[in-house]
Amino acid sequence: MTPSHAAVSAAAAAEHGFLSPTGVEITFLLIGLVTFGAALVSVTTRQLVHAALWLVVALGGLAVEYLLLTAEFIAWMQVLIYVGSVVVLLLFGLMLTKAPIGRSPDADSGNRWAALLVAVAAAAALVWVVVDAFRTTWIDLDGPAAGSTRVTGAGLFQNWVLPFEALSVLLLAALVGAIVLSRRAKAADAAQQARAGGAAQQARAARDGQRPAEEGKH
Amino acid sequence: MTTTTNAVLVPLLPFLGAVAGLLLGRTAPGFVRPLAVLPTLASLVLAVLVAAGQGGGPALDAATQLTPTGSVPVDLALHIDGTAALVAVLVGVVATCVQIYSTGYLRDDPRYPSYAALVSLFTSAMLLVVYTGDLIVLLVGWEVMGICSYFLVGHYWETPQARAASLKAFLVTKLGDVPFLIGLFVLAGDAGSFRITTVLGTVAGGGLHHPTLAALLLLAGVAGKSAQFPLHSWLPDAMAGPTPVSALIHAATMVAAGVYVVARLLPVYQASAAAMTVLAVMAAVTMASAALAALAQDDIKRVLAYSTISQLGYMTGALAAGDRGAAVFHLLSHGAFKALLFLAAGVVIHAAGTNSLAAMSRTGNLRDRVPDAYWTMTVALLALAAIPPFSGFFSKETVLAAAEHAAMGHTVHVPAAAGWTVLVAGLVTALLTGAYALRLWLLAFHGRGADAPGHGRQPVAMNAVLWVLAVPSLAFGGLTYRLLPDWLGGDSLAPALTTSVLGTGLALAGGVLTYGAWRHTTARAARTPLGAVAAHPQADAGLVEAEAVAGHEPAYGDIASAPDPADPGRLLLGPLHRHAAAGFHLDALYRAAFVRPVTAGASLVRFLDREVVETYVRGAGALPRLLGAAVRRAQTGNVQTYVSALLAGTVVLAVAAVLVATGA
Amino acid sequence: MIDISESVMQFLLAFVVAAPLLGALAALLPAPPGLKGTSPEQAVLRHGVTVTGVVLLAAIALAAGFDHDHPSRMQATTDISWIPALHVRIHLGIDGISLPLVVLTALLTFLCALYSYVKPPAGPAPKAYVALLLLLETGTLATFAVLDLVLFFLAFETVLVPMYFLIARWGGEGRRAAAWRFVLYTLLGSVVMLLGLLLVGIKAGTFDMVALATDNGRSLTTSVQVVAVLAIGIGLAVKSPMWPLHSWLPDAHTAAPTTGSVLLAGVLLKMGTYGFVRILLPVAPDGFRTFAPALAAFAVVGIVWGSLACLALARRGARGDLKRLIAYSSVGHMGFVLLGIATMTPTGVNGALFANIAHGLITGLLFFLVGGLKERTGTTDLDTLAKDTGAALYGTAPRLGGLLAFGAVASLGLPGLAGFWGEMLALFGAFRPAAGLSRPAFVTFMAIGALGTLLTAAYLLVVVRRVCMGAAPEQTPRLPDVRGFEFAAWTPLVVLTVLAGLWPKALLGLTDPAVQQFLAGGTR
Amino acid sequence: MHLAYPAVLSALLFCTGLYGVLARRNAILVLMSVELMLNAVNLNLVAFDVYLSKAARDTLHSGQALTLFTIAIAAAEIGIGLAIVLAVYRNRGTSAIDRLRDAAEGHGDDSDDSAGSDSTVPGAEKAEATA
Repeated sequence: MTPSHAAVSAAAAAEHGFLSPTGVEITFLLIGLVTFGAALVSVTTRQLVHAALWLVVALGGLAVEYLLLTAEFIAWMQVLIYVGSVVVLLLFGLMLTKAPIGRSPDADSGNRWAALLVAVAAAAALVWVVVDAFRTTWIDLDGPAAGSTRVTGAGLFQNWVLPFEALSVLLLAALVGAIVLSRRAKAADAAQQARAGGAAQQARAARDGQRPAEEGKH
Repeated sequence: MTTTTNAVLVPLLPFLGAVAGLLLGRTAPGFVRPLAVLPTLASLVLAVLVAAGQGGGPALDAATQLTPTGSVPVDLALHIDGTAALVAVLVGVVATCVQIYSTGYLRDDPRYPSYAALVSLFTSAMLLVVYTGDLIVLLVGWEVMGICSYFLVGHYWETPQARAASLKAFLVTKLGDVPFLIGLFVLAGDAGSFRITTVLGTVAGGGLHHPTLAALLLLAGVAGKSAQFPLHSWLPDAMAGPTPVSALIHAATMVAAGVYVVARLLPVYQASAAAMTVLAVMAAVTMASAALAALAQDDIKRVLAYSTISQLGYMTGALAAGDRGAAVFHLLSHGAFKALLFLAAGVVIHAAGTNSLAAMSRTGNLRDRVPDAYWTMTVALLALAAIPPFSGFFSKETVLAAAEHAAMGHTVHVPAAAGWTVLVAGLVTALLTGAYALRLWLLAFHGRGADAPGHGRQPVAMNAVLWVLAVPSLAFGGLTYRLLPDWLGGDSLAPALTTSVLGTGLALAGGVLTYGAWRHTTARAARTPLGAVAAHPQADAGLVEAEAVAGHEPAYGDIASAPDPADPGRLLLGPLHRHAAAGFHLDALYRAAFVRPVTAGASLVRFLDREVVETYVRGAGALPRLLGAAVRRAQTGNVQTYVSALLAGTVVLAVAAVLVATGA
Repeated sequence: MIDISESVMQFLLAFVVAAPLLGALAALLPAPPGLKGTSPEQAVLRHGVTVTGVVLLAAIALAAGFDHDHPSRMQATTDISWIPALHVRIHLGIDGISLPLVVLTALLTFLCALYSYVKPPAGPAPKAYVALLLLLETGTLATFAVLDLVLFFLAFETVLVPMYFLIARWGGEGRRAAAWRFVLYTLLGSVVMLLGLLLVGIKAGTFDMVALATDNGRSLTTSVQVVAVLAIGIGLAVKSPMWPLHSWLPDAHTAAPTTGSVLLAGVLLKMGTYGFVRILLPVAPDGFRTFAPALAAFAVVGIVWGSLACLALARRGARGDLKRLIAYSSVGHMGFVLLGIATMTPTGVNGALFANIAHGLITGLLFFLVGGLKERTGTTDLDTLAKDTGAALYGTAPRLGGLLAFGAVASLGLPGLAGFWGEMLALFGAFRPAAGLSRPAFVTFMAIGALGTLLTAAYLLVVVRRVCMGAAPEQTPRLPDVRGFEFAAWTPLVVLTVLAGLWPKALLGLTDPAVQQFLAGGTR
Repeated sequence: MHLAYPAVLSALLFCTGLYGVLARRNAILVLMSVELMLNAVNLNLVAFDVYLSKAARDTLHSGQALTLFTIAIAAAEIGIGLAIVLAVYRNRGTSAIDRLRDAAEGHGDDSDDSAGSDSTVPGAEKAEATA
C-alpha cells in the first residue's frame, strides 16, 4: 500500500464513520442479515428439502449484495448458475438418494458440538482479524460501475483468456467424469443385480431339489 | 653363515616344517615324516653350531623392531648367552628324539600329520622362548607352546579323559599367564622397554618401583607353565596325551620354560626378599608334595608326571637359593633323563598293554620283552634318584649345595630362611625320590604272574632313541660339571661333601625302605587279581595307550590310583595315601574356588541378560506401543472428526501466527 | 609401495566408494551387465562377484599406492562442495586409520559375494540380495572414507537399510523380530548421534572432520564437548555394541544369513568404534576425558559379561546357539576395543584399531564356519550338535574341525595370531592411561579385562570340545569336508589372521603415526 | 461503503458453511454447505475487487474473474460431487457421511455399516466409491 493511497482511504474512512451509515450501507446490512439468517437456517434445519430452499434465499441475498457492490454481471451469474442450476441439481440429488421428506431427526451427526466449537472459534478469529485490518478501509462506490457486463467482459477477454479456456476444458472433463461415474455405477449395479438374481434362482433351485448337489457347490 | 643367522634359523626351521606339514599333510603323506624329522634335526645341528659359536662367551645380541605400539615398542630380539645356547641344544636333542620316536609310536595313526606339525610348531615356539631377548615375543612363544600342548594332550579326543585334560591344561596355565602378562606390563612400564637386557639394566640401577609385585605376578605365570604349586594340577592329567608328547612337553621343555624365564629374570626376584621367600616356599611345597603324590600313583605316566613336578621344584628351589647355574644344570640333566623315562615308559605301556602299575606287577617277564627299555629306564631312574655317578647326582648336588650355601647366609639377596626351606625340603624329597623311583622299577619290571601277550619287537626308531638319550643320562653330569660354570656364568658346580653324602644317603634309605615294603607286600599280589589289558595287542603303540588311558578309570574306579594292596606305596604312606593319590584334593579346591563361581556367574549373567537388560529394551518398546494404541483409538474413520481436528488446529495456528506477527 | 599419482589415487578412492552403488543399481536392471550365467539368478550373483572383486582390486591398489611413510597424512583426498547452504562437502580421504578398514570391508564383501555365488542364501530372488549387498558395501566404505560429519552420518545410516532387509528377507528363524529390533535400536542411537554431530558442526562452524581434528576441540567449550560426546557416544556405542546396549546383536546374528552375520560382525560393528577414534577422540578430547572412565568400565563389564554369557550358552543343556554364542563373544571382543579407546593413549588406541581388524577377520571366519556347519548338519544348536559327548567334527570333517579350532584359538587371543596384539595393547594402554585419567581405576579395569581373556579361552575351548571332539566318530556318518569355494572364501581370512599375528607392524605401522598425531593435539 | 461489512459478512457465511460441513450427516447437505463457503469467498473476492479497482490499484479485475472461475468450478464440483454421492448411495444404500468408515483403524464396525448393501460388492468398487 503506497502512502498516498493509504492517506486517501484513511481520509475517506474518517469522513464516513460507522455511526453515520449511508443508504447503501444500511441496505447491505439488512440484506446481509437476511442472507446470514438464511444460511444459518439452511445448515441447521432438520428438513432436508427446506435446507435447499433456504440455501436459495441465501444465494439470492448474496446476488443482491453483489448488485450493491456494483458487480452486476457477477450478480446475474450468481442467480443463473447457483439458484438456477446448482440448487436444482442438489434437489435432484436429494430426490435420487431418497432423502426423507419432512423432519428427519438424524440430519446432524454426532459431531455437532465439536463443529459448533470450531465454527465459532473460526468465526471469532476471522471477524476479529478482518475488523482489525479493515476498520478504516472505505470503498468508493460512486462513479462508473466496477462490475458492469462491459467492464467484466473486457477484463475477462483481455487478460484472462487463457485461464478461461482452460476452465472450459475443466468443465468438459468434469462433465465426462460425472457421466463415467454414474455409468460405471450403473454397470456394477446391473452385474450385482444379475448375481443376486442368480443366487436367488440357485437358492430356489436348491430348495426345490431339482439341481444336482455338485453343481450347486460352485 | 654367521652365528646370528644360524640362531634365527633355529626356531624358524621347525616353524616352516610345521606349516608345510599342516598344508601338505593330507595331500602328500609321503613327505610328512621327513618334514617332521628333518627341520628339527637341522635346527638341532644349528643350535649346536650356535652354542659352539657362542662358546660360553659374552651374550650375543641382535634386534630389529617387530612393531611400534605407540609407547614401548616390541622388538624381535635375540639374546643368546651360554644358558640359552645350552637349553636350545637340549630342546633340539629332545625334540629330535621325540620326532624320531613318534614315527614309530604313531606309525598307523591317521592323525599323525597334524600331530607331527604341532610338535614341530611346539619345538619352534620353545626355541623362540629360549633365544628371544624380548619379553612380549617370549610371551608369544610361551602361549603358542600352551596351545600346542592343548592340542597334543587332546590328541586322543575320543576319550573323555583327554578332552577334559586338554581343556584343563590350557586353562590352568592361562590362569597363570594372565598375571604373567600384567607382570610384563609392570616391568616394561618401569623399564620403558620389553627387552630383557634393558629390564635387567633397570633392575640393576634400582629403577624398578615394585619389584615384589612384578616378581610375584611373573611367578604366577611361571607356576602355571612349570607346574609349580598351586598351579601344577594340570600336569598329571595331561598324561592323557600320547607318551612322546609327555616326554617333550611335560618333561623336558615346556615345563622347563618357566624355570628358564625365572633364571633369565633372576635379578628381578633378587631385588625383593619377599619374592625370594615365596619362591622358596613354593619350591619346597611343590617338591615334597609332588614326591609324596608320585609314591601313590598307579598310572606309570602319572608317577613320572609327579616326579617331573618334584624335580621342577628342585630347579625353582635352586633359583630361590639364588643359584642360576645350579637350576639350569639340573634343568639340562633332568631334561635328558626325564625324556628317556617317558619314552621308555611308552615302550613299556605298549608291551604291557596297560599303563597301570598294579596290572604290570601282575605281569611276568616284562623285563625280557623290552630289554632296551628295561636297561635304559634303569639308568634313568638311577639318575632320577641321584645315585652317583649318574648325571642326576651332580645336578641335584649343586642344588642342595646352593641351598646350603644360602642357608648359611653366604648368598647375597637370599634370606637364610629361604635357603633352609629349600635345603630341608630338598633332602626330604631326595628320600621320597629314591622311594618312588624304586617302587616304579620294582612294580614295572619285577612283576609276577602270567606273561603279557606278545607284541612283537618294538620299532627300531623307538629303541634307538632310548639308547641315544641314555648316554647323557648316564654321563652328562659327570663329564660337564667342570665345563658348565663357564657357560652358565656362575659358581662352581662341583658336588660338595656334606650334601652329597646326605642326599645320596637319604635316596638310598628311601630305596631300602621301599624294597622292604615291596618284599612285604608282593606276596599279596597274587591273591588279589587286578588288571585290564588293551584289547588290541597288535595295534599301534599310540592306540594301545589311548585305550589304556580310557580304560583306567572304568577298571580301577579312579584315574590316579588303583585299589591294590600289593602296592608298597600304600604301605609306606599309610593314611596319607588316599590324599596323595588325589593330588591332595587340589582339584576339588579349584572346583570350589574357580569353576563354581564362574558357572554361577554365567548363570547369573544369563538371567540378567534375559530378564533385566531385556526388560529395559522391552520397556522402551512398550512406551511407543502404548502411545500408538492411544492414537489408534482416534482413528474412527469419521471424516468429519478428522476435518474438525484439522480445522481446529488451523485456527489455533492462525491465531498464533497473527499474534506473533502483530507482536502481541 | 607403488608410486601412483595423486589424481589416480583420488579416482581410486572415489571409485571404491561409488562403484558398489552403481553396481547395486546395475544389478536391478533387467539384464545385469555382468558375465552371462546359465540362469538370470546366476548371472546376477556373478555380477555381484565381479563388482565386489573390482572394488577389492581397487582397494588393494589404493593400499599399494598409499604413502606408507606418511600414514598420518590424509591421502587421495577429494573435496567438493555439495550443499553450500549447509556447509556440507563431499570430502573423501584415507589415512592409516581408515585404510585397513577399507581394505577389510572390500575383502569381506568380496568373500561374501563369492560364498553366496556358489551357495545362494535361502530366500527371495538373488537379484535384490546382490543389490543390497552392494549397497551395504557402499555404505560401509563411505563411512570409512568420508571426512565430513553429515556425510558420515548419511553413510552410517545407509548401512541400516540393506542390513535390515538382509536379515528380514534372507534370515533364519525369528528374523522379522530380530530385524525390527536391529533397525529400531540402531536408529534410536543414530538419532541421538545426529543431534551430537549437528551440535559439534554448528558450534565449531564446520562439519569437516579434518578441520575439526586439527582444531582438536579448541573452539568447543568443555560443556559443549561433554554433551556432544554423550550424544555421539551413545549412537556409536549402540553400534559397537557397548554393554548394556548390546541386546540387539545376538538376535540379529542368530537370525541373519551367513553372509549377513559375517558382514555384521566383520564390518558393521567396526563403524561404531571407528567413529569413536575418528570423531570423538580428536574433535572433543575434553569431553571424552570426562566419559573415558565410564566407557572403560562399561567396556570391561562387556568383556566379562560377554564371556560369562557365552559360558552359560556353551554349557550342556543350555540349548545354546553357536551363532548367538559368537555374537556374545563379539560383545566381549568389542569390549577390548572400547577399553583401548577409553585409555586415550596411543598404545590403547592402536590396540583398539588392531583388535578391530582382527575381530573382523576372526569373527568373520567363525561365522562362515558356523554357516558351513549349519549347512551340513542342519543346526547350530550346541546340544543337538554335540549330543552326549561331542560332535566329533575332527573325525567327521577333519578340515572343517581344524579350521573351527583355529578360529576359536585365534578368537581367544593366542599370541602369534591376530587376536593377541589388539587385546595386549588395549590392556597395556589401560595399564598406563593418559594423563588426567585415574590410574588405579584403569589398572583395575585392566586386571578384570585380563581375567576376561581367561574366560574367553574357557568358553571357546568348551565349544571346541563339544563340537570338534567327541567319542566314536565311526558311528556317525562322515560330513562333506571343506569344499573348493569354501576354501576360496575362508583361506584369505586364515592367512591374514596368521599374517597379522606374525607381522603386526603391517597394521600398527599404519595406525601408530596417525594415532600419535590425533592424540598429540591434531596438528597437521 | 466500509469494506468491513462485506468482509465480516463473508467471514460469517464462511463459518456457517464450515459448521454445516462438519455437522451435517447427509452428504448432499455437506455439499450445500461447501457451496456456502465458496460463496462467502466469492463475496470477499468481489468486495475486494471493487475496492481495489476503484482505488485504481488493480486494473485486471482479477477478483471478478476469479469469482467467475469459482462459480464455474463450483458448478463442476457439484456435478462430480453429486455423481460420487449417488454412486456411494447405490453401493452402500446410504449417503450418511459418518457411516462411511472404511478408513477406521481396526475396521471393526465396517460390517454393520455395509449391512444395507450386501457383501458381494467388489473391493475395488468400494475403494473407488469412497475415494
